[in-house]
This record gives sequence, C-alpha cells and structure tokens, in this order.
Amino acid sequence: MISVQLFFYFGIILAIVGSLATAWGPGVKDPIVRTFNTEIASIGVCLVLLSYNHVLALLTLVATTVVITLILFRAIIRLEEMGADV
Amino acid sequence: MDFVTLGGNLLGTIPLGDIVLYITPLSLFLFIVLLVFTLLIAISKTETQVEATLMKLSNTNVKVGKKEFKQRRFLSVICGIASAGAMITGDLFNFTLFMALIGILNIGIVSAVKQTTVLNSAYQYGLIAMMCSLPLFGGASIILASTGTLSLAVLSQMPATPMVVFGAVLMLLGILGESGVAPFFASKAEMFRTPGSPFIVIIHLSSLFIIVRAVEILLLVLW
Amino acid sequence: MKIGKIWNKLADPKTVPRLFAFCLGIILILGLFVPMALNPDQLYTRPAPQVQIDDGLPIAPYDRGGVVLKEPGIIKAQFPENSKELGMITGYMSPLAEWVSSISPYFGTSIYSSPGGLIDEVLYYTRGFDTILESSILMMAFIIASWLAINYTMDRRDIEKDLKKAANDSANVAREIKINDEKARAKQLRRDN
Amino acid sequence: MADILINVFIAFLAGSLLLGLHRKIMARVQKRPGPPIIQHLLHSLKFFFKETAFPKTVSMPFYIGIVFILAAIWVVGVIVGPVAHGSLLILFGVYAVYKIVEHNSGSSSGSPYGKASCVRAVLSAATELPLFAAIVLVYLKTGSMNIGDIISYQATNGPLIFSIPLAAIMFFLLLLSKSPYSPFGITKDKALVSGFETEHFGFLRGFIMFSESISWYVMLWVFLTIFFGPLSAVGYLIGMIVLTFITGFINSTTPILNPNHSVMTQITMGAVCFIGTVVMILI
Amino acid sequence: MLDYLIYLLTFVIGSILGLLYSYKLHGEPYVADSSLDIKTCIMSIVGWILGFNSGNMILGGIGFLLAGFVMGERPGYGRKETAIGLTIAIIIYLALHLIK
Amino acid sequence: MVFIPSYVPAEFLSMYLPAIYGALIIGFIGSMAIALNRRDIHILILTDLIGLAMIIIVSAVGTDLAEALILPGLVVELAETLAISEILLSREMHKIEANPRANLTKSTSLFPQPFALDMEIMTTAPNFIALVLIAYGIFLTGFTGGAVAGGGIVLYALSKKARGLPVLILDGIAGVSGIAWCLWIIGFALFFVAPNLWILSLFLAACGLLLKVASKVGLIGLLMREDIDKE
Amino acid sequence: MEFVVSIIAIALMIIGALGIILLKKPLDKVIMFSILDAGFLLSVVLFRYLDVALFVALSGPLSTLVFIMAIVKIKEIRAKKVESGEIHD
Repeated sequence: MISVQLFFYFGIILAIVGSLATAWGPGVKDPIVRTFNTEIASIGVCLVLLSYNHVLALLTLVATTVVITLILFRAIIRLEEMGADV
Repeated sequence: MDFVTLGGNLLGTIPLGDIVLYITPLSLFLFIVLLVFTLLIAISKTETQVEATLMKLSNTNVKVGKKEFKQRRFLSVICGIASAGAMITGDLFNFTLFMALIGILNIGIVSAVKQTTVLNSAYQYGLIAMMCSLPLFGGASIILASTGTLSLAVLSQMPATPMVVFGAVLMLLGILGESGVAPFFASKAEMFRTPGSPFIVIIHLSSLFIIVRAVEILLLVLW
Repeated sequence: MKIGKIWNKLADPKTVPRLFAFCLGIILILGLFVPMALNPDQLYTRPAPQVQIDDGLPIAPYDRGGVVLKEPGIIKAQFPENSKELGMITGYMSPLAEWVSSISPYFGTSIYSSPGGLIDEVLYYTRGFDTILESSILMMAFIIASWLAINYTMDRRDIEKDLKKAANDSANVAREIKINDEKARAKQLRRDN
Repeated sequence: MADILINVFIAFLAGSLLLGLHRKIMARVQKRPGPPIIQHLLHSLKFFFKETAFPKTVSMPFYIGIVFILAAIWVVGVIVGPVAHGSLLILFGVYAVYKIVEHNSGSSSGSPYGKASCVRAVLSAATELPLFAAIVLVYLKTGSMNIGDIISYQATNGPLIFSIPLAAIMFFLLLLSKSPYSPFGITKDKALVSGFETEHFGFLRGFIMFSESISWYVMLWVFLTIFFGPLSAVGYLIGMIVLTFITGFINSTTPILNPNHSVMTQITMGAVCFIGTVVMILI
Repeated sequence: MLDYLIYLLTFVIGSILGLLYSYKLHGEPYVADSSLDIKTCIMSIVGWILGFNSGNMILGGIGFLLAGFVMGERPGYGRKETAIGLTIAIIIYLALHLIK
Repeated sequence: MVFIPSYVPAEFLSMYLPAIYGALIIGFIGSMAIALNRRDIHILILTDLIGLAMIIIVSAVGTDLAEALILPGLVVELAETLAISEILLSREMHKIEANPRANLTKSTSLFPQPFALDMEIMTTAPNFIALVLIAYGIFLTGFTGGAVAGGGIVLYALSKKARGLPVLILDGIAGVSGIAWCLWIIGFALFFVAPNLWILSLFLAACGLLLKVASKVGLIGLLMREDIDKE
Repeated sequence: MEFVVSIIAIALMIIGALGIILLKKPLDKVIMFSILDAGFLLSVVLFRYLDVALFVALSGPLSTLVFIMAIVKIKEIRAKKVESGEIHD
C-alpha cells in the first residue's frame, strides 16, 4: 500500500511552490526561466490528478504541457528575434 | 426559483443526454434575434471606412481584404450560432463552455486586422478571456461540488448555501470579464475601431445577450 | 478631480487585464473564508483512489461493473430517462482493448480510454454537447492561429522577395566595384604607359 | 392583433409628442421660443416622404436591415410591456438589441462620425449594469419578473418607489441617458454630427425616429409601471409629462460628459444605489 | 385603448391644423400680436373641458381637436388661451371628482 | 464483483478542502503576479498558472464527471494560448513593419533565422518516439489520444530537415480535420437518433475527435519548425 | 519497500524543483527538470499505472528536446545582440 495522501499533499505543495517560483522566483525577469518554473507547478498538478486517479486527465495534461511550453518558447524566441520589447 | 417567474412559461425542452435545453419566451426571443443577426451577417458585405489623410486633401479608404473578409465572416457566423446556443442551454457547464467559445471567437474576429491598436486590445482581451477560464469553470465546478448537479432545472429548486454563492460570484466575475462590461470595458471597446461592421456587431451582440442570459442563470442558481 | 483620473486610467486597454487579475485574486482569497465542503451526493461517482488497482482488476481505475455487451455497468446519470443505453458503453470493449486487457492488469487507463470507455460514456453519450463545444473551441482557436500564421507571421513570400532584392543589390555592388576596378586599372595602365 | 396595432400607434404618437415637449422645455429653459410640440412628429413623418440615398461606402443588407430591426424591436417592446405585461427580462433584452442597433447603424455606414459613435455605443453598453441591478432589485423585492405580478404586488403593498427609491434612481439614470441632449448621451454627442444617424437619410431616418419615439414611450411606461404601481390613463399622462419635464430641465442645464467619465459615473452611481438598496432591504 | 388613440390622433390633427392656420394668419418673422384672442380662447376652454370631462369618445375627440388646434399654433400664439382653457378644465375635473 | 459506491467515498471528501484551498492560493498567486507585472509576454506565461488552478478546482470534485470536464478544458487552455501568442506576434510584427528602419537593428530580423544545432538526438530518436506516440495515441483515441498522437506529430515535424512553410500540407491538415469534424458530428447525432447503433457512433465520435485533435496539435509542429530549426 | 520508494520519488522531485528554481544556467535547469520528471515517473510507477508511466517516459525526452532547442536558439540570439552591441551581457 502506498500513501495516496502523501502524494496528494506533496503535489499541492509542489504546485504552490512552483507557482510562487513562477511569480516571484529568482531570475524570472527572463521569460525562459519563468516558463521553466511553470513546469514545476504543472508536475504538482499532475501529482494531484494522479492521487485523484484522474489518469486520463493526467495523460492529457502531460501532453498539453509539452505543447504549451513549445508555444510559449516559440513566442519568446520570435519576440526576441524581432527585438520587440514586450 | 422556477423558470416561469423569470422567463415566462416553459415552451418545451430538447433533451440531449444529461444536457437538457429548454425554451421559454425569453430564451426564444433572444435565440431568434441572434439567428436573424447571424443570417444578416452571412449575407452582408463590409463597409468602406473613409478617413481623412493627415497633411493631404485626399481621403484614405480602409477596406477589408477578400481573404480577411472570408475568415472573419466564417468566425462571426460561428459566433452567432454559438451565442444562439448559449441562449437556450439548460446546463451550467455547457453555458460556461459557450462563453469560452464566444470569447475565443471574439478575439478571432478582430485578430485578422492590421491596426496595431486593435490587435493590442484584442490581445489584452484574450488575456482576460484566458483568465476567465478559472472563474467560469471553477465557479461552475464549485457549484457542482456543493449541489451535486449541473442541470439548471434541478439547481433552481435547491436553496443557496454560502458555497453556491461563492461559486456564483466567481461566475459573475468571469462573465463580467468575458463580456467586457464596466469596469473592464476598455479592452473590448477598443476592438471596435476596425472596419468590418457586420462582424464586429456580433461581438457586441453576443456579449450583451450573454449578460441577459447570465442574469437569468444566476438568479436561477441563487434563488 | 482625482476620480476623473482614475476613470481615465481604466480606459486604457493595457491596465484592464491587470485590474481583472487583481479583482480575481481578491475574490479567490476571500474564498478561503467561505465554508466549503464536498456534497457526497454526486453524479458519476467513482471508487476511492487505488482501490481498484489494489484489487488487481484488469481495467483498473475505470472498471464500472457490467458484462461486456450484456449487462450495463453502474452509472449514475442526471437524467437516465434521456439515455436509453446508459452503462452499455462502459460494458463494451473494442477487440484490440480486450486483447490488451488479457495481457496485463496494468493497462486499464489505455483500455478504458479507447473506444468504449467510461469517459466515452460521459463525454459522448450523456454529455456529448459539451464535447462538441469544447472541440469547437479547440478548432476555432487553431483556425485563428493557423490563419494568422499562414497569412502573416509565417508568410515567407515577402522575405523571399527581400532576399532576392538584397542578393541583386549585392550583385550590383559587386559589379560596380569590378567596373570601377577595371577603370582604375586601365587608368593606371595608361599612366604607366 | 388590433390591440397591438393600437398600442404601437399610441406609443408612436405619445412618444413623439413627449419628445416634442422635451424639446420645447429645453428651449424655454434656454430662453428660446422653441418649435411647436408637434414638430417632432412632423419631422418623423416628413422623412418618409423624402428621397432616400445610400452612401457608396455602406455595408449593404445591414445598413437597411438594421433600421427595420430597430423598429421591430421596439414593437416587441410594446407587445411585452403595455400589451402583454410580460417578463422584465425580455424588455432588458429589447434594450440590449437597441444598443446593438445604435452601434451597428453607426458602423455600417462607413462614416468616421458613425464609427466614433459606434465605439461609444460599445462603451455605453457597459451602463447596462445599473439597469440590470435595478431589475434584480425589483425582483428581490417582489419575487417576480413578470410586470403583471409586479403591478398586483404594488396594488397590495404600495408603490415600489417608497420601498426601494434607490433602484428607481438607477432606472431614472437610464431614462436620462436615453433622453435627447443628455449629459450621458455620448453616442449622439454633437461633436459627432448626428452620431450613429449621420448617414441615414429618407425613410431610414424616418424609421429611426419612429422607433425612438416608441422607445421613449415604452421606457417611461416601464418606469412608471414598476415603480408607481397601478396607474390610470391620466396618471400615466401626468407621470410621463412630469418625467419629460425633469429630464428636459436636467439636459438643458448640464454639459455632456467625456465618454469614459459618462460610463464610470453611471456605473459608480449604480453601484452606490445597488449597495444602498441591498442594505435597506436587509435592515 | 382605442379611445386614447383617437384622442391622440385628433389632438395631433388639431395641432397641425392650428399650425397651418396661425401661419396663414401671422406671417411675420416675430411675434406681432401677443394680446388674448377671444375666439381661440373659447375654443380652448370648450376643447379642454370636453376633452377631460366628457368621457365620450366622439365628444372627447372633438374636444381634443379644438384643444390641439389652439395649443398647436405657432410659437408665441395661443399660449395664454391654452393656459386658461387647461386651468378651467382641470378645476372642473377636480370639482367633479371631489364632489363625487 | 466490482463495487461502485453510490456516494462519493470519504477519501475524496477529506481531500476536497486542501485541494480547493491549494487551488485558490495558486490562483491568487498567479493573478497577483499578473496584476503586478507590466510586460505582455510575462502575463501570457502567468495565465498558465491560472489554468492550473482551474484544473485543480475541477478535479477536486473527484467523480468521473469531473474528469470528463477537465479533459477538454486542458485542450482549450492550449488552444487559447496558441491563438493569443499568435496575436501577440502579429501585433509586434505590425508594429515593427510600420517603421522597419527605426525598429529593426542589425541583429534582429522580422522572420526566423536558421541556426546551427547539430545534435545526434535530432536525427535518430524522433522517428522512433514519434512512431510510438502516434501508435499509442491511435490506440487511446478521443481527446487524450489526439493530444498524445499530436505530440508525436510535433516531434516528427520538428526534427525534419526541410525549411519553408508547407502551405499545401497545412491545407491538407485543415481538410483532414474538417472531415473528422463531420464524422464526429454524425456520430454524436446518431447517439440520439438511433441509440441501437451506439457502437458505430462511438467509433465515429472517438476516431473523429482523435483525428481532429491530432491534426491540430501536429500543426504546431509545422509552425515550430520554421522557428527552431537548423540550416 | 513501497514507502522507501515513495520517499525516494518525493526526494527526487524536491531536488528537481529546488534545482530548477535555484540554479542559474538554463542548461542546468534542463538537467534538474529531468530529475523532477524522473521522480514523477517513479511515483506513477508506484501508483501502478504502467501505460501512463510509458507515456511519461516518452514525453520526457520530448520536452527536454524542446527545452534544449529553445535554449540554444535564444542563446544564439542573445549572443548576436551582444555582438552587435545592442545589449551588454
């Protein structure tokens, strides 16, 4: 038997820590770093879904996280390349 | 609270599984008006915007290009249909989904234009629309957690607990943001400075009707 | 006349998302003081976490009872009278899914999300209209994005034109330099002679 | 059917006369003689006999269709209000469509004045909220959205103006913003020529004026009905004339507000009145 | 509701007739004659009294036609007459209703 | 015999409160960060957090219904992010295009420039992983399958060497997804018209959705390979 | 046994999370992300959903690939900018 509660609370904490890091963590002035930090929060949410046994939602979340990251990186890169100040 | 006190007598229902659409004089009126407008949009041409040119005597004609026209017409017709659907839906989550769809379509209708100010307000509005997913879906699911149902017919018979009120407040905030009423009006109003009058009218129409409908739904849920 | 200034600030599109976010944050934090509890009387209930996988069921977290194609599973829908075949879809497995379920007890998720899963029951059968909407949202967003990408942000025809022009320019410059060089050389030669 | 027709005509005639009166009052306040009261009606009739021209830049079916929608919408307003005593929410919807028409008749013409008016119409749509708040308060007090029920509630419990005066003020703000030359009437600011009507000539303008007369009548009727209880015909007459007087006085003495100030003034007053009424109901 | 429509219509028609009549009578660009006109004064009194107190569709219609005729005269004319007629009519109306 | 409780089990009841409080806190952090931030791209990244909070709130209900509500909500989040980021890009491009001489410097360019990246993984691994992902996605079908297969297609498109936007392929993808849309509407309608054909309608619905989502997600890969690719 | 493994998984995730937050260089962050992902994979395996674990294992390299490419590209862009004297590192 594994402790579902342990993973659940850890997931919540990870999500909160991740979102704190995304919001005010070190070096988040760089959009790349900020996007990285959202990954932590999303892994936390994955753990929450796992402990709720929402496994299909978990699969979808994992897949979409990758794609969202891809989209955000693309936007960041293009904006830097254009020299736009946003 | 019953449907009857708000929108008049129940004229009929359309059961689609757990989602039951219902028709009252109010929703029928809104539905028909939206369909009429959608039809008009589908057959309309766009106008030419005439503007004075700086430092010259001539005018500038701002027109909608053919490609842009097709794209925007398609999106506005879908937006009209979606708002018409939102008028008769009888399910809380279904309604929030319609709102999300209308939000993304509103952005889409103005996204094809060239004016940077319009694009800027479309972007800002898009940010609000994305943030609105939390109050809308979250509010609906808090109501679900508290009452155990999403159907308006069942919800209208239940008393309101503080939790339901909180969910309804969240939903109200989402609706206010998504339909761009004061004090959040600026991001949406600035989108209307682009040519293409038949298309932008549906943006305005859908948001106003969504407010009317949201009033009904919130009253149903709360009382 | 301070209130006038505040009102003018509200008319700037850039402040609006931030204002909205601020209002949202305030309401969310007020939510901490609202008494909240989950109503146990819910639709489409599921067993407690890890119960089914500990029991070693082959289609673990999504087994809702019933015999394939014979007996409906246990599903609690809002309006059962609107869905005649309720529970039958959970009792159905595609041949591929049956084969996978005979191999290992640890592939329940995959099996039940393939055609005939519980999620299909909820997504397509009882709440199919939601699915239509959600996938419409997806489709519209992609239409918008791909239209913009094809027609504007990724339009490579202009850049090709630019590149050609630049190439021509540089060729012209090179030619001019060459001509100038030859002229100079000719002059030099003449002077030398 | 005959009932509807009669009511529509009454609404048109009475509305035009009231608007003419409004114009006369404003003129008198400003020490001008002003046109005869009948003038507004004559204007609207006149336009039906004028030649109609369509600008080259318009967006075609919409430009014409919108005025018919406007007329149809207010006819529906008459049906729901004075004829059938239907749901207040439908009247709210009618008002919403009126906003749309205001917006779109401005934008479909291609004129920059119409365009500016259209953007302002979107801004002022934000002021739907006070109307909505007033309706909700009436609903909270009487427990019904049906005008007939509200009338019978007032017949037993006395007019609502005494129990929820702040809601009446909110509704009055709406009336004020819809009256001509109002301080909140940003869509018809004279800096924009005629606002959204700038490019509508001939019978199109005739239809617009026809529906505006009806709308003025219907809104006054709704205000009197939901806040002053069951009234006789004389009561309605006096009430409408008094309201026209008050709005005329206010409009002739106040300047027009800047668009976003206009919006936020109405919203702020709406919010204050809403909270005030809720407090009054709870205490 | 039909009677109200008829009152309104006759009032409007009366106003139009009054406007045409008074423009034919006074073509000046300014108000030339501000004295009380006995003819129109009687018309106004009779019209308003009939309009308010008859309770009959036809008589009321005629009354509003007369009242509108006076009230609808060009600006500057028929004001005093209307005021007198209206006052007398209201007094009679109140008297009738208070006595009852 | 499988036991399905008719009420929500006690575990979920006890987990509701922490989950929802956690979600509220995450939402609060995200929204406050947005309220304090001024830069557009950062706000876009931060809205991601708010989406995560939404997922937790919905999932906390702990029923199959909740799961069904999360699934597409996720895909919606993704789609909105894509559309809005594209609008941001086009806005900035319009701004720069209005006055290229002042806005474009030597090191910047309006269109993506190729860059040199020579990695072993880019040539060998993607084909295999993409194949596995696509096969798995097809097996899953539905939203999830679409997302998984789409991930595979993204990877495949990314690792291809060719540059240049394949407009023809994009049009083809749009066609496929249109057909999928029709399939799926037919399937949905069949459920209510003829319930006895539910197996057929189920397959139509599920496969239509798979094709739709996968083709749409795959499109991102095609867009990406413009930006992030080697010479 | 399972308790120990879950402790290991959680420890991996904590290390990964802290590493992502605290480390400065983006490439280090990618490595730390892999650790985080590994911890998550372990916990999925603990929950005995092998198919999900398979997918998580497959998506790991995918995201790493995306990260690396984005980082390399953005580095190049920034280096170019420094070279042309627009920004100072």
